[in-house]
Amino acid sequence: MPILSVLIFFPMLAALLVLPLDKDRPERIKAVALAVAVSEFLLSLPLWSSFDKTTHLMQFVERHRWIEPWNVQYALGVDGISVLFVLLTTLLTVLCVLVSWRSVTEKPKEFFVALLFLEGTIVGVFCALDLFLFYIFWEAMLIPMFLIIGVWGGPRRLYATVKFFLYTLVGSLLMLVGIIVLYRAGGNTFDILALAENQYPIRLQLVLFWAFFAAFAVKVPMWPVHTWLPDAHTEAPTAGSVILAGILIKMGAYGFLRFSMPLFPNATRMMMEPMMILSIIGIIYGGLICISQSDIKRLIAYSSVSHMGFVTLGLFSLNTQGVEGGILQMINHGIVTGALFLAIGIVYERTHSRAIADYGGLASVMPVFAGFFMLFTLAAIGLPGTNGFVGEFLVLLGAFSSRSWAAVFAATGLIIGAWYMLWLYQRVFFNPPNPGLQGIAAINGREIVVLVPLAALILVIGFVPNLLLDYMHVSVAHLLARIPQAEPAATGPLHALAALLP
Amino acid sequence: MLTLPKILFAYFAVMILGLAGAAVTRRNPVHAVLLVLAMFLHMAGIYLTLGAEFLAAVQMIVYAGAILVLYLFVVFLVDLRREVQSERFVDWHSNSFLVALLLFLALAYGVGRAQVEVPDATAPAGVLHLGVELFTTYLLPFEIAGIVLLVAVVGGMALARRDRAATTAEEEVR
Amino acid sequence: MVPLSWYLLLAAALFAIGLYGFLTRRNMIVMFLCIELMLNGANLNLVALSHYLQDLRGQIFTFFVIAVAAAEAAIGLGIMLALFRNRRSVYSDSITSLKE
Amino acid sequence: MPLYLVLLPLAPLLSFLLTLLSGKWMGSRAHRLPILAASISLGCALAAGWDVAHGVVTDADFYTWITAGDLQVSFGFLVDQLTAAMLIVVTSISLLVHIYSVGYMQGDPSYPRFFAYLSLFTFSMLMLVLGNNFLQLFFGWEAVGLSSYLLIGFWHQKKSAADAGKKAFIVNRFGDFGLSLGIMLVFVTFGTLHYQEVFQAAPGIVGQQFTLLGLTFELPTLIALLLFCGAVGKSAMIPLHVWLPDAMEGPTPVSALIHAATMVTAGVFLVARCNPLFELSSVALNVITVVGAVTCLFAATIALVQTDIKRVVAYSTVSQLSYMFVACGVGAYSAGIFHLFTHAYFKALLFLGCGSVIHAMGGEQDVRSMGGLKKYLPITYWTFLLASLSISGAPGLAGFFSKDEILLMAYTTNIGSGRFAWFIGLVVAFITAFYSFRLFFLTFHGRFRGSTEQRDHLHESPPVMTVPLILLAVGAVTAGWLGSPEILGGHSMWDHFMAPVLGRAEAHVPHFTEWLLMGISVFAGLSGIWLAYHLYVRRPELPGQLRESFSETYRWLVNKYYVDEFYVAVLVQPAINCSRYVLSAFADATLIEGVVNGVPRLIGRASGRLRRLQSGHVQHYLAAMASGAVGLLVWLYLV
Repeated sequence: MPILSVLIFFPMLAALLVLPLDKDRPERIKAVALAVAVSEFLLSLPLWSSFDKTTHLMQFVERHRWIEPWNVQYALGVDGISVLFVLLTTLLTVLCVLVSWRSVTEKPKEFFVALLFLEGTIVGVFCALDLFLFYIFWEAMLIPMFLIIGVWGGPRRLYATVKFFLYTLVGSLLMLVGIIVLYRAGGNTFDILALAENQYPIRLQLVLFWAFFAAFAVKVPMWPVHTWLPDAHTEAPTAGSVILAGILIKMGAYGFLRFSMPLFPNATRMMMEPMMILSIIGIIYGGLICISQSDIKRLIAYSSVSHMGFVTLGLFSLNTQGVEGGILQMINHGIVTGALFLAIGIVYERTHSRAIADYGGLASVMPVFAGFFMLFTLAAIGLPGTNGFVGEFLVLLGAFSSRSWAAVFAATGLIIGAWYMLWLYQRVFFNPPNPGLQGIAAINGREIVVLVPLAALILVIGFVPNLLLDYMHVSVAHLLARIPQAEPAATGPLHALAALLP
Repeated sequence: MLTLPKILFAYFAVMILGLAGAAVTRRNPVHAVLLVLAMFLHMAGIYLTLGAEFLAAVQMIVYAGAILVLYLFVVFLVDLRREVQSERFVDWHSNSFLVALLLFLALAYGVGRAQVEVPDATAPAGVLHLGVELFTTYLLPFEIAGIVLLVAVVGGMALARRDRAATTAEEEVR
Repeated sequence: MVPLSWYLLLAAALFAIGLYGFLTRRNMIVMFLCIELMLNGANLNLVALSHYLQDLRGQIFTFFVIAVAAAEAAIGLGIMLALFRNRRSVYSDSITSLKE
Repeated sequence: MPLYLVLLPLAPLLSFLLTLLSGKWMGSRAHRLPILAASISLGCALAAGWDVAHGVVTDADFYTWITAGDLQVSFGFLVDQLTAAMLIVVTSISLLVHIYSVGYMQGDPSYPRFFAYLSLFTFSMLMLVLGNNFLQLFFGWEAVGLSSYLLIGFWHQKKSAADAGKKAFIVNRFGDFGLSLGIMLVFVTFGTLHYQEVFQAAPGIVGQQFTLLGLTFELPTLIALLLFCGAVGKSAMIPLHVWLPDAMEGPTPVSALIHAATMVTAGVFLVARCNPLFELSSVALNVITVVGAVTCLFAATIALVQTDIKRVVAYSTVSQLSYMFVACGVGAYSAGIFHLFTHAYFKALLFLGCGSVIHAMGGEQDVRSMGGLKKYLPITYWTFLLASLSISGAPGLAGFFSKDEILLMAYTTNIGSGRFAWFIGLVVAFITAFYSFRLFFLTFHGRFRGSTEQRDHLHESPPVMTVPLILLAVGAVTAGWLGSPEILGGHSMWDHFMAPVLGRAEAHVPHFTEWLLMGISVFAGLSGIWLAYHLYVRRPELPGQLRESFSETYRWLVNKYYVDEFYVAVLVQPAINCSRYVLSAFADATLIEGVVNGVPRLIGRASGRLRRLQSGHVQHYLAAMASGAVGLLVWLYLV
């Protein structure tokens, strides 16, 4: 069975099946959507069980000729880096369907169609082995996301969604130019694996690195192109925020791993320090700015900037611990921030407020929920025993090994992170109970079902991270083998910019 | 050397230009349509001098016979009486003449410059070959053209059909 | 034998006259008529070149142009009628909603 | 690996999970499982101690935790003499505090949650001391921080409690910042995080240098100082001491267990555990000694004027912890751990005594409304007296032996700052005795100063609370006998026992000097007690007069030298301001968003101009097209 194609197109086709359903019977629509999401998740499980961890080669490969004049292929495959993201996507979509059960009241049919469509395109992004195909999925994913924010979002949804769309599109178009240049330079092929065999001149590598950087950095988002994220997160419906934080912004970092690093190894090596500096600025800037936020979702959104700073810091440490830590941290951030947004969605359904000032003493009213949120908070600040620690520690260790100063500055993010997260927790759950919160319903069974898998994953990855790390070792080693370990002659950012000049 | 083809050509050309020129300047749209009708017949004559008998027929039947009659109907349907009294031209028509003239000069210069290689071999011509070509090589476009026409008919009807509710409302207002 | 360029010049003149009419007339039905003139100018080019180059494709193309022109007339005049019903006017200078 | 080692941390972990899940259902019976678990742990700890005493040192991995490149760390257990001692301290005090809490926390709406947290703490602390590598130490280190956070903020409806918990966590993070960097540096230097491998390779790094942030350090010094940062945070040394007094917002049994006996001593444990690394750097040792000595004096002076009964004891804890660091700093790790051991008992006793008093007073913590409690709380009175005597260094009690050994070692060491530390230690011994007995006299002697309502409520605590007090009192008296020195007819059993791990720092001084030093410190302690008696029992009007005449000093002391205010002004407020005004309002909203929104706005404005071309007249458009066509043709001809 061509499992990757099935994973991509099953939700899309199923979305078409949802369309003719009677819009006056939302229960049936939800049930079908849930069934589709769950079957998609079950379908993706073979990726986990029959993945061969001993090879760096692409697995489950499908390859068909597609647009012959341009040598475009329909090529899919996963390796140890991407397989985990496919699984994360299918898992989070199930939870998104569940959490949207009550909160989406308007046009539920269209919402679930968009969600399932989104799922298919995201899986496509992680599986595509052909640049052309990749680009199609990369852009196609914008459309359902644009709709999810723009139709089912908060009061300023139009501003947020247009900003999100334009921001990402500007980056992507630069990448498109880069893709075309690469196509010409790499022997008229879009095949990623074939393109990676070539060695490109350093100046071309640098130019292409920056072109791809534009697309990926916006998506990650790296400082200073992060400002779409707070708006998009704040206005998006819960499921939108979860997908956005959980998976969508991982695509940027994934792009660095899949394209920038193997295709432009010398440029990557030269750009190591500038990238680390941007990451560190993101970590500290994102963390500090969280302190003064008064909107819960906005705060979590900025914390994503900080956490994704750790991811890129790890990736550009260019050593085993850093890269593996970065990948793990991507998954962790997907789980933890996804969980935080789900949790916020759960209280938002009850209070209809995102302002921190409207909360206080929630732990007395919703004790079980407070326990879950505590676990997610701890994972977000990287307490050992949660998944966040393993990722952050590996990233810092990697950074320390390659540039000790980077780890020193980045580690301040741990202090700031504890500060804003615990302060948030205190203002929401502790302190004297807010009278406005009296009589709020405790968490129900469906919501516990949503939170338990993520809570379990947090602890399981925290205590047995090797379950995931084992998948990466070979692929990461293969990736790093391509990158020159010797220091380039001069690595300063100015020098790198100067090399760009004609 | 004045030969018959040249005389014929001159006749048709003069008539075409004259009729066209008159058509675009007449105040009454009915006159304009009728002038164009005459002009189209002369166009068919030009086609005959070029050995395109089938097209000449089509020009007469379809263009002159069908399309222009359609125009004529529409002109009658709109408010003709007021039309005849109102201003023919928009306010800025003198500039437009210049634009049209410039375009003609540019095209004419191009025609003058162009070197068209005229092949000696006489390729098959005539209605027979045209029919064979149309129904073999160009069968698909031909069918598509048919569908386009059908769609246009349906679309034209849909557009021109009076919306009953709107019409009754209009009539009540009157 | 009539030189090719005569035909081409005639076609250009016809096209220019059609353009002039389109640009100057207020009545949109007449403007449509002018488009027909321009189409005829183009058709004449095709037929003339088809004849001189001994290539039937020009004629076939003209045939399709006429078919499309018929379709265009049907739709265009339908639009004109709808427009007239809604606006009580077929004057181009009173219809400027493209501005918005 | 022996079964009891696995059971040791596992029992409290399971108890934590089960109590948390079944809390609602268990209700007031929720203490049963945690107490059972704590008992099992104590039994296992004793078994471990027995094995170690017979020379069996275990170092085994449980399972591999993280593998990435050449990094491979496990969850594993190292049980040697140091661990065994810590295990016994942790499990015994933990069990007693569990039992005591049954009485103290009775009727609290969140009774099950409290016991669940206690179990979590026990688990975390055991993981900390049992670990055989740095990362597991860090795991336990953070996990005890978490339990501390949860327990300080246990009554989270109170803003002050929630604040205190958060403060404790964040201040500790500053220490963890250094500790985690230290652990990374250890890995980068040695390529492993396992204690045994690191310590074996440690002598090889002497003389190496490492450049961090452009500064070049001796490698051993840098590692030691970074690790010490963690200890400074956890053990509340200057400058990270600010969280511990606030932590008194937690329930009193928590203060006894976490903030006196076990968690705060983790810093000392860390230094002692890593002694092979610290030994390589005299700079680091001097830093530890000086930080210890300064904190010692600093905390003791603040304790002089505090009126909250728990805060006095909290500052005394800081000061006693500093003694332990002084010991480690002068290379007498064994003496430091010995003091940790004795201190655990008498300080836990002091706290639980305070708890008993607070319980009787119905939650009142201010000594100014106490007094004359002796006749109402006899058992508490006597055990509190023993604890106070012990901390004051009264001869024969536990505190005497350990403190005396530290002072002796500080005096005789060859570490540069040893004498300085000795002198401070002596002064502090005097101050300690004074404030301990000030508290004692104010609480138990004199006339009752509280409301009549409180007086009617006064009662001795139930046996479930007094029995742990009595058991701890036994410890506070006898714990020191394990290490009685040779000149007093003992055998220094403690030092001999610890020698394989901590080395043996010999004091090479004549017996006369040793006697003399002992005499001086005993004299200092006794004179402190006498002064307290004089000021607070015989002449109760004097303290008020003193306060008047030294009002400026008093103000500084009462306000704890304004350190909290300093941090708020220098760190917290600037960070918030920077976040709100510089980053949020300026950089993000004005600068970046200015560009992001400015470019589209510019385009919008330009297109607004261009729009005027768009008249809506279709003929204009066609005219433009035609002109364009003409232009194109002309261009075509010209080119």
